[in-house]
Amino acid sequence: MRREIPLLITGFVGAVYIVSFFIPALGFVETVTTDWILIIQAFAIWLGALNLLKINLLKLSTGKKDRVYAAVVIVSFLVMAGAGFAPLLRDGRDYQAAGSSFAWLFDAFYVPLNATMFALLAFFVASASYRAFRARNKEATLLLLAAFFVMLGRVPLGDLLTAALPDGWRMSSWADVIMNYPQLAGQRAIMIGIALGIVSTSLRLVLGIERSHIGGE
Amino acid sequence: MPQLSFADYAAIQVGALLTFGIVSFLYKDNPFYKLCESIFVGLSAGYWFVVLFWENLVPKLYDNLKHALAEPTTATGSLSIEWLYLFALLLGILMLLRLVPKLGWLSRWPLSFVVGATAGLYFITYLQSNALRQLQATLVPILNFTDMASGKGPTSTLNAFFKQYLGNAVILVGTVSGLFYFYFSKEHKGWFGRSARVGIYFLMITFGASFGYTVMSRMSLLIGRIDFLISDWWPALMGGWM
Amino acid sequence: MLAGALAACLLLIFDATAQEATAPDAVVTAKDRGSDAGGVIELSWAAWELPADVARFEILRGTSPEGDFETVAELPGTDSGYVDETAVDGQDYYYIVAALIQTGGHPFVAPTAGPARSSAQWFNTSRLNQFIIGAVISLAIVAFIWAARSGRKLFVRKIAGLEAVDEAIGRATEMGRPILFIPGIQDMDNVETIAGLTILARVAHTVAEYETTLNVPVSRSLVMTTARESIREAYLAAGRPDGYSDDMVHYLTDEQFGYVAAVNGIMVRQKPATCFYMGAFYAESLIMAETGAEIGAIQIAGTAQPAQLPFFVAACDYTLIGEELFAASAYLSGEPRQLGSLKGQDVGKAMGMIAVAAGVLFLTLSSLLPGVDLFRRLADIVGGLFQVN
Amino acid sequence: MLEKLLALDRRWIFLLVIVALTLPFFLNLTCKSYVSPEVRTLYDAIDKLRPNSKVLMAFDYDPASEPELNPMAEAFFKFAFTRRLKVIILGLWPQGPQQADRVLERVFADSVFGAMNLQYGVDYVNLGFQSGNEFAIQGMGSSIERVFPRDVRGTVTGDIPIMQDVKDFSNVDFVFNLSAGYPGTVEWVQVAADRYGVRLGAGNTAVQAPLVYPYLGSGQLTGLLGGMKGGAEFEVLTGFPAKANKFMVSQTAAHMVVILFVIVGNVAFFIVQGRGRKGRGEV
Repeated sequence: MRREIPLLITGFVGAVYIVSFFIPALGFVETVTTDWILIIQAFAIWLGALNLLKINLLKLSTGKKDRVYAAVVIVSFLVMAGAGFAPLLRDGRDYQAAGSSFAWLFDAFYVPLNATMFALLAFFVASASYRAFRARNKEATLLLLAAFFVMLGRVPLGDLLTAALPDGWRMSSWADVIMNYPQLAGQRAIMIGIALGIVSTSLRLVLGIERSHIGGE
Repeated sequence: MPQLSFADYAAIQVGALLTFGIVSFLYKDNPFYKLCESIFVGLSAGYWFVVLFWENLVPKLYDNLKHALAEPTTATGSLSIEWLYLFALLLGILMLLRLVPKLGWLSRWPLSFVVGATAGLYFITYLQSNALRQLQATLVPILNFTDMASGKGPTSTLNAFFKQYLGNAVILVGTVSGLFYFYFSKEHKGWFGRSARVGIYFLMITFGASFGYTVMSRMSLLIGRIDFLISDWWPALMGGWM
Repeated sequence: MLAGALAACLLLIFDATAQEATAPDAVVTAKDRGSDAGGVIELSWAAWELPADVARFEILRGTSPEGDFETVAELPGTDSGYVDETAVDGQDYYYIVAALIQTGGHPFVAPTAGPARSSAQWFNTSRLNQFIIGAVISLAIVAFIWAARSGRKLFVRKIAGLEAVDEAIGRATEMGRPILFIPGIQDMDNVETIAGLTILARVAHTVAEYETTLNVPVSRSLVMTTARESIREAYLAAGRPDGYSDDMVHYLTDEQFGYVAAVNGIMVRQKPATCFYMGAFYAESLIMAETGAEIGAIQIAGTAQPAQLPFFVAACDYTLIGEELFAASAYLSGEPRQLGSLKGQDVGKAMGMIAVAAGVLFLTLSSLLPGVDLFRRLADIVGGLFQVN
Repeated sequence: MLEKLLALDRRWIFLLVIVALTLPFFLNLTCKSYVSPEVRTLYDAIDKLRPNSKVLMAFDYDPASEPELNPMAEAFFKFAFTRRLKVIILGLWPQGPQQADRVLERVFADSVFGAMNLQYGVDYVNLGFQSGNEFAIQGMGSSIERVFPRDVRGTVTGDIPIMQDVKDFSNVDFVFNLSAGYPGTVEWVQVAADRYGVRLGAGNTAVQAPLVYPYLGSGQLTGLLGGMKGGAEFEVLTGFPAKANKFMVSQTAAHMVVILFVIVGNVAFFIVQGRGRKGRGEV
């Protein structure tokens, strides 16, 4: 029973969902299930949050050197959650209102942390290009050449180097052609492959052949 | 520089400190980074905890059930569709039973629901938007003789030249050989292997090109942070607050 | 199978042309929208010849041709159609469309259109081709699963990234360092995440046999719960139930970059010997893979996010490209039934390739020989097969 | 020595990247670039508008695209204000209108524009964010006030002087859309330009721009600024060279650092490989 019912649920829900796509009267299935998933996620995040708090409380109690960081995690979490739930006290819903402490925390902490972490990519694209773009073999050479021409074609230098060629035949045009033809073709093969992979995986799930998400055989 | 309020001033200073803290990771792991990391994890977990409550639970569950209680039946006398959300409530509660060791297995029900719905949704959407749309886009004549005969289509630029002559053939060969590479049930030997090889070459050009294409926009993200430090933070540091 | 699908599409195309016939003198047409759940009538006045300076249109609706018309909509002067979504099924409606002129002159009024009656269809015929293609691929997959179950031997080519899984786990064991597994940053409502977790289950099985430490930080609570289930069962199946602990899987934060910040920390502090990235990844892919490369870990990645594949290919030792991610769990399981499904996928690919080749051939021929109508028609049939709406 | 170069500590790369990006901020460099036709088209279209014409600016991006799009917005504001145009701001991305405020703050910090004494509500207005994506645009086709009932300051739209004779798109002389994705330029083209015949120009991130190029050729789009390069060109053309030019130099410099490293890495690799071949007869 512990395994059969979940398998039945997956199969039934998946099958109904697929069928509803072809039957106009079942159009509501999509909206309702989308909402339900959002609701399940909203319940489940309590499990995650409690897990985060538990792990950091444990770290705090072990008395190791970096327990201070565990304390920081807990305090940050509670401060943010506290600020966000404050409207409950006055029966409001505008938790992100301008001027609220939640909005201030978001602007002062969340935005710069997020933007800076994202910006680290500027460094990592540089170091990854240095290591990866070497003409080790035929494949790597193609990778290198495509990247090289597209990169050069996107800064004025590329056109400058090929200034002798007529307008429309300079390096920025090479870059465009690489993007518009071979790049597009490769992308298409990948996307079609993915679609078939997903169709097959979905089918395995609906048929109950793939069941490791509920704990395997 | 106009004088800032204390709240704005403090936000800028905090932002700058956090920026430096995260960037310091590039040199090596250090307590300053660890501090920023811990703040980030705690704060953002709290943020999403709150957002999911206000954006999912309240409008989707609470409001719908409230509506069902207020208007239990529709004008035609049948039960309101909002009553269906009782099932969502049930599934949510089953999820939380994970916290009760003896009843934890019941949380597989909502999980199976999510997995089933996802499988169904992806089956359809990917068949549609990835497979069929992409195949359809590949349906173009290798050479458009009609256009060529009528003298249409300028070939004065490289792009136009490809559009007119080579482009469609490249796309066709690339797409089909790429699919050869993904073929699982045949060993990549002989002519089949050679086709798959061509497919790999196309994939490599694809990866190189899209990598190179992205470099510039990644640089602009960092420019944004540097600009924040130079145009916002430094003047604020010098200017103080009201 | 292909022939069957083609025949069905032929039918579809001819069927569609038959439906489009309307009275020749009607300026405004009103008819039920097909393939829907009812309640919708479509109006079109594309054939109506009007001066260029129409300011706006007014749409009036009534339930009898003689009387009581009410305004249901006002539209900009550039429109040539309207979708009335407020119809009641089975009720006859009559429509009057009035074109108001910018200069304020007398409006043009079209003759009353109707009666039109909305109704619900039980099957969405505009998606028939998708139904057929979906069904054919599904049948192929099921057929091969069936064949595999009854003992037919199936060949599946080697996938380099997966051949390396055992070696990578073995290396971590030798070095006495942990294994890091990242199942992407999306939730269970993404098939890539599910595929990532099925791979996790196989990896965990091997890890349990090697008695190595496994660390799975996650960014979604549902993923946490599911990953725990999978790993526990894998340890049980490997005969080491006591080796499992819930702490192997721990939640960090739902925030993309907050999660990466923490994973980076874990990497440089615990120095895992092997890192797996299997699931849906976005901009964080390169941040993690570069940090992993810096600590010298063997890295095996797999994702179906085309935009992130270049970064994994550049920074990881092995990358499962798109479809390979979905094949991985079947491949690693070695179960005949699962392998059968891979064969089914290939049938889909073969069909796609043949159809595209044929379509392109027909189109090229039709452009070469514009006088021969046959090729254009054949090309239209192939195009109709892939029609999406 | 070369082997060392091949296994270079990546922190040297990081250092060079940050130097390349930061240095241009302190140098007075401009990237010499000729003006692309699509930038010129946008300039001409605005230049031809009569004083007091209404221009609608849609801010459809979030802080991640700030470095690319804010300079375009700034140059556009300055240009519009010097031509005495009236500017109506709105956004289909939640954080868009805030970006407009940040840019305006910078514009007015410039003494020239500070001295113009432009009045909120008379010379410009910020109607804020509205959800609904392309449906919001469609709604504006029949009534802007219905889609944006109040401005960001809570004033009823109908009471704002600048909005007095603005009912729908027909009262707007030009729309300038700053876009980083969906909803964005594609939707503005499809709904505002195609259905309501609005004259539309756009500024896009470098990643986004190729997707909307086709609309230029067909005339659905009157001018396009693509990425920092487009922004820099527009700044030069309007006579307000500012951040985009500076950023452009930074971006190009960092790009060059990456390309340089790729070349150096390959040269070193080939030399080392060549040596290995001579020494051991095998690589």
